[in-house]
Amino acid sequence: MEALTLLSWGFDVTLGGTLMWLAWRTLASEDLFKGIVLFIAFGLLMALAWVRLDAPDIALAEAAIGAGLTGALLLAALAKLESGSKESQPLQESTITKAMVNKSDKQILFRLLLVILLSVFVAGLVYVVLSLPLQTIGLSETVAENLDASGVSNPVTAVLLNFRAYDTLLELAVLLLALLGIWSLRSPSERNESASGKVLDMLTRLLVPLLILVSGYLLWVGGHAPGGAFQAGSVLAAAGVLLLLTGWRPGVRFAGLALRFALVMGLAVFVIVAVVMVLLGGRLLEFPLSFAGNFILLIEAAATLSIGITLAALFFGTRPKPAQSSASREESGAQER
Amino acid sequence: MLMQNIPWLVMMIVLPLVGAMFCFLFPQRVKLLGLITALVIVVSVTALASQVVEQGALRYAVGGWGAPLGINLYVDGLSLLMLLVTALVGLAISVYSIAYFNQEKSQHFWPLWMLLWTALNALFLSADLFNLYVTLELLGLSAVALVALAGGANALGAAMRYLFVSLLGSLFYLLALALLYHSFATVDIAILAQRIEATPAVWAAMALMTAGLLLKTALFPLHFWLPPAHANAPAPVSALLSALVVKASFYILLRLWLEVFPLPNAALVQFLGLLGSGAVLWGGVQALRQTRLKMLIAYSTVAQLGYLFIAFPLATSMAWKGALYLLISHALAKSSMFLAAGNLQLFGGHDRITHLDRVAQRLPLTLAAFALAGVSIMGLPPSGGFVGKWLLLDAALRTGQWWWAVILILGSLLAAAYIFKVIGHAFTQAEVPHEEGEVSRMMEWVAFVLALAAIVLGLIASWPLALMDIGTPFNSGVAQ
Amino acid sequence: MNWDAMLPLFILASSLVPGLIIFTLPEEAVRTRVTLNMTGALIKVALVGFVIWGVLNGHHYETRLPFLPGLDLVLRADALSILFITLSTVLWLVTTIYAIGYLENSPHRSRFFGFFSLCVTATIGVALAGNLITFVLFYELLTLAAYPLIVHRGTEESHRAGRTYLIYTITGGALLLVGTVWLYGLAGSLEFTHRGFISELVESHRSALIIIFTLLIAGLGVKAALVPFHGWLPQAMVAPAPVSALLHAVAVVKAGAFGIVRVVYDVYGIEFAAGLGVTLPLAILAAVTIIYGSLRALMQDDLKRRLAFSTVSQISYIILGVAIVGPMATIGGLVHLVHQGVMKITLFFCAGNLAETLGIHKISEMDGVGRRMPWTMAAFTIAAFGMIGAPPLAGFVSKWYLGLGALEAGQDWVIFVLIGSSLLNAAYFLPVLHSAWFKKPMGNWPAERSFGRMETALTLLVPPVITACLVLLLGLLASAPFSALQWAQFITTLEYAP
Amino acid sequence: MNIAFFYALTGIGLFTLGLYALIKHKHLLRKILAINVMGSGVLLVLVALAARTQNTPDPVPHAMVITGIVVAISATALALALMLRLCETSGRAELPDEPME
Repeated sequence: MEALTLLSWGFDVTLGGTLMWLAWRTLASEDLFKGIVLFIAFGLLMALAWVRLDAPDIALAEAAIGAGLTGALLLAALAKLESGSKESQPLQESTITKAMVNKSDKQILFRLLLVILLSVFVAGLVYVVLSLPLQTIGLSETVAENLDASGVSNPVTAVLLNFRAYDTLLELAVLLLALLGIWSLRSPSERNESASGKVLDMLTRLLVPLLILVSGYLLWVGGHAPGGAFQAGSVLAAAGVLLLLTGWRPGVRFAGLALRFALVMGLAVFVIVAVVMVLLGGRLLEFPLSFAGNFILLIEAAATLSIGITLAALFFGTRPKPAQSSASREESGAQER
Repeated sequence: MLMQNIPWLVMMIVLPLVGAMFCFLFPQRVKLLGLITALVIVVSVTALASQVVEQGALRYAVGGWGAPLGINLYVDGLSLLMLLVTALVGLAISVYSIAYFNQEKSQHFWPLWMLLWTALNALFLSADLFNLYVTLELLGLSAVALVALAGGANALGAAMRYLFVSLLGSLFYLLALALLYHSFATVDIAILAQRIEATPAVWAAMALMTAGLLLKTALFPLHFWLPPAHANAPAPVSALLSALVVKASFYILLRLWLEVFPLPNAALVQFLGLLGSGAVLWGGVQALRQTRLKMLIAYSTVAQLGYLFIAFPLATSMAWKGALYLLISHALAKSSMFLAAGNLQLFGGHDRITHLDRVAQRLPLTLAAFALAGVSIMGLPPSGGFVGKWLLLDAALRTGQWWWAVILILGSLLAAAYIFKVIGHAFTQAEVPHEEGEVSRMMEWVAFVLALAAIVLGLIASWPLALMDIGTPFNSGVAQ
Repeated sequence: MNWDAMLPLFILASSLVPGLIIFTLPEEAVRTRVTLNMTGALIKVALVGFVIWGVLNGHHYETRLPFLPGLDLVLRADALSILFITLSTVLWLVTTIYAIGYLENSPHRSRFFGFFSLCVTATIGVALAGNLITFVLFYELLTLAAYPLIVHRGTEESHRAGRTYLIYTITGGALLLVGTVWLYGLAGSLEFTHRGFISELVESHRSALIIIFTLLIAGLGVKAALVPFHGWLPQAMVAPAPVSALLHAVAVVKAGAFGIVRVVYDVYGIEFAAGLGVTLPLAILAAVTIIYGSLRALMQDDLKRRLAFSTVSQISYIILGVAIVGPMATIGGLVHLVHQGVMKITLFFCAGNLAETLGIHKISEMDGVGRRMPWTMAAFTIAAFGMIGAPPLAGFVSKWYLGLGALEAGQDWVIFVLIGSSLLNAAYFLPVLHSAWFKKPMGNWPAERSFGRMETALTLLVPPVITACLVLLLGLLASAPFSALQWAQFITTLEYAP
Repeated sequence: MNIAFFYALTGIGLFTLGLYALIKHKHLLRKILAINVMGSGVLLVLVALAARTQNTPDPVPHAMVITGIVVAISATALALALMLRLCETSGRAELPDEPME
């Protein structure tokens, strides 16, 4: 038993150490591309840390969303940044050289002061964290008692979609909001991706059905084992991103109301179920005991679809060109206010 | 009867959310849908108000699970007044936006605005710290997206800086939440209030949470992001930001300091008062130096926020009511001012104060709105600002802390200086300018009605003050 | 809903409602604007007459609106407020007629008359205020409503005058507010009661009460143009004549003096104020202002600036009367409140006429103007002699009582102040009269406008003549039952312990 | 000092590292990376301290962290889109220099 704890200690220390080192390298690297790649590695190691902390649901979410999708977004943004800045002026290197040249003493003083301040901040936090009681019961007992009443056996899904379902509802609204914000920044433009290579086409044709299958499985298994709407949704989004990379575009007919409906469906189903419960005399989001599991599954299915499409749309960046509907004709006419 | 057993509490959150979804789904009829939602929300707020006045403070367990496990909604006098002012200002801004945005921008404005309204209502009703985190994020992101709607380089720069500030504040808040949860195994405000004691974790959490929320409320040293964001946003958005969004994080801070952190902390409270007075003086001086009208109004917001923090060291229930009254009348007056500034900018094509006279003389109603709102900002009778200032002055002198009274007076003198700097321009012999853009009468009337509401608030002070006592949010007060 | 409670509100509304309607009128709607103005003024005079009749046979008029927990907005028609509202109402009627004539086809008249009515509403509110918070509310409203009138012409000079006016009055208002809040904190209520309501506080909060007194007097002194705070008044003369006539000779300045009267009698009570030892410094400050005002008036060549400095010194007669502890001095002060208003408004009307018809602004240009405009100059002469204190006129009555009061209170240095100021008054008024009547007019007038057979427009001529007759009547019929003197004596009996 | 506290301290370390990078760097993409690292740090603290319970860890912080991750990616996506739009209009991927304080 002794050796095992020593080994696990060794593992934890190395994992913690590499996490810190990776984070420092990500933030301090000269080349942005290297920084982003290191960030993706950092995300994957974080997933490992979640597993070590006995939080498999989070590990899945972190791997898919934290490392995968965020990395994809960052790389896409960097690509656009560099293509955008090619014409104007070499953007990224200039910041490095400029920083070297006028390292005025004011800057050094400011940085020194900052380091001192932050170290005091860390010391305080460390002291505070260490002063917390060693053993606590937290809410795990109360969750365990009410688990059977929640309709699912996986405690995290129970908390996420029943006990604190209201948080998840607002969180879906945040996701939708992010997409709205991005679409409001730019008028819809026809993004012409460069033709993708043969290998990517073959790979996508193989991977996408597999990813959809995995996503369906994750959705189903969420009820009694680590998994659930967000993890399934992000895997679906990965399939979407792959398709977008190969230049696939949603059919013109699908680009208008149908797309918007699919995006909103997750939140809409959630709200409809919640309000129905109120109309039936219960409280907001109070699932009747017998049907709780089914309702949760219904909400999770809709949420998975919406999350998948929303995350893919986040990657795509602008609103797809809708069919020449009256809206866009009018848009071209309306003067910029 | 039917009106009473509908949980209007829930409707306050569901209605704007459903409105947002409809506005997103049907962009062609977005203006109509938006206006209907706004009206329905105002009706449901009045219904909620009658319910609360009748039954007192309401606690509602979402999902039926109760506090430690599930999330509670709680509405008392304090949150009810915030909901009422949000509904009033929200309705006015909705009506104004119909005429302000063209069709293309409206498609983006309305869904974002409805989501922001959802975030505000959810925030004022929530009694759960993590739920407040999610609503704060929803609020921050929608506000940033709305600021970026203006499209110009400085609007986007301001939106970017606002986004970083908002995210940084939320992360500090989340770290503090982690410390609180792992000390007392709950994030519900009511239960936390019972279990709290002065452990190092609680001190750290209090400091972190206050820092995060001060960053989002733009109190004096941390106010750098507010003026560019509020000045470069489209007029209705800057009205929203100054009147409501900035106040939401102050509301959370107030709720926390009243219920969760009433530990003996005289030093910290005096420090907050000091920052407040710094904001009042610095905001006033900066506002006086501005050449652009909207920057002047934005710095005036920084100053007026300073007043709210002067109530912390006073800490009597009258001081809290004075601060809340100032908050409400500032929301009405400041939104009217920004809408008036929007009219002037739309008509004159610019908002440089020095060349404002030609434009001001052609829009008498807008200038009257600006003047009336200015009266409330200055805190001159008969306005809501005067009542708020009177209560704060009274509390300051009764508790013997006369120096806060001096700050209040200096602040209102500075306010008078920069308000009259603008109003003076209405009385010059400017010749008639050529026609820039036309401003619809509706937009002028909206600004005027809001300013009138701020003045009327000064005459019917007894009713809102009675409303504030429901659920006695202020009696616990910050222990001296 | 008994009528007695609503009457003060109706008096206020009779000028507020027409004012708000006038704001919305387009420039061309001259007829509606004139009718609205006149009906408003006439209704107000009728209502005030009704109130006087009502108070005489025992009616009690008071409107009480809930404002803050423990504080109401109170409008009460007691003896002192009736004195001030009669003065304001009568003079507002006369000045409205004058203003209609004066502003013939000039720009922004709707805006002018709107704010003009707001100013009068605020003055009536100041008069009718039943407690200190209502007083502060209308006092600040008066500050706001007077600003647009001062900058009405829109010239750079009027903007400078507006800025100085604002700096003084807004700071004064802030001081007044702090004093009021502090007093409310100590006394717990702000209701005006005869012989004051701070009797039980005098021992425990002596120093606080003295500081509060100085704050209140400083706040009110700005509008009452006491020496250190009078700077804005002469500059505000750049405003059109009706504004300087009604506002800076009657409404705004009187509101400050009236406020000081309220504070000394109905907040502190004269005995307690004397006990606190604050009345003597106030008397000295008033005396200094009287002398300083007269001296500065002597040196002014511009007619309206001379009249402005004369106002600065005349207002301090009222404060002097208040500050000398004694019934006779109080009567002198109160009666001067009315007399000075009537006399000063006549002088400003005449100055306005000279400027409007002949373009005369400087006293040096007034040689032989008596022949050209005999009626105006006659009114000017009566009012000037009244100011000097010549016997049959109103001015003499108030100076007489002030002198008696000084003797009765044993403050005989006040006699010298009175005599000195009367001499100074003569020094700056008589040369004006001499050059107007006995010198030959040199050449043509700067900007002569002919009005056919009449010396000037009827609406410009009638008001000064009416007010000049009032000066005469108030002087001659001082002892008549309804005169200002009788009313002042009635008030004084209330203020002093039986 | 069991496993929970060790990871909590790593979380604090990440948070502070991110904060330092956020203040130091001017390039927007680096600031966004810094915000993400800080976010991971806070979430790590939240979950690490949940591992102090005896057998099964406390599920409530786990649910909170999943919500936190989704909120983080929404914010990052919006930040990136805003950065690109700012870069197009102002030609520089940095915040316009601070207006006078």
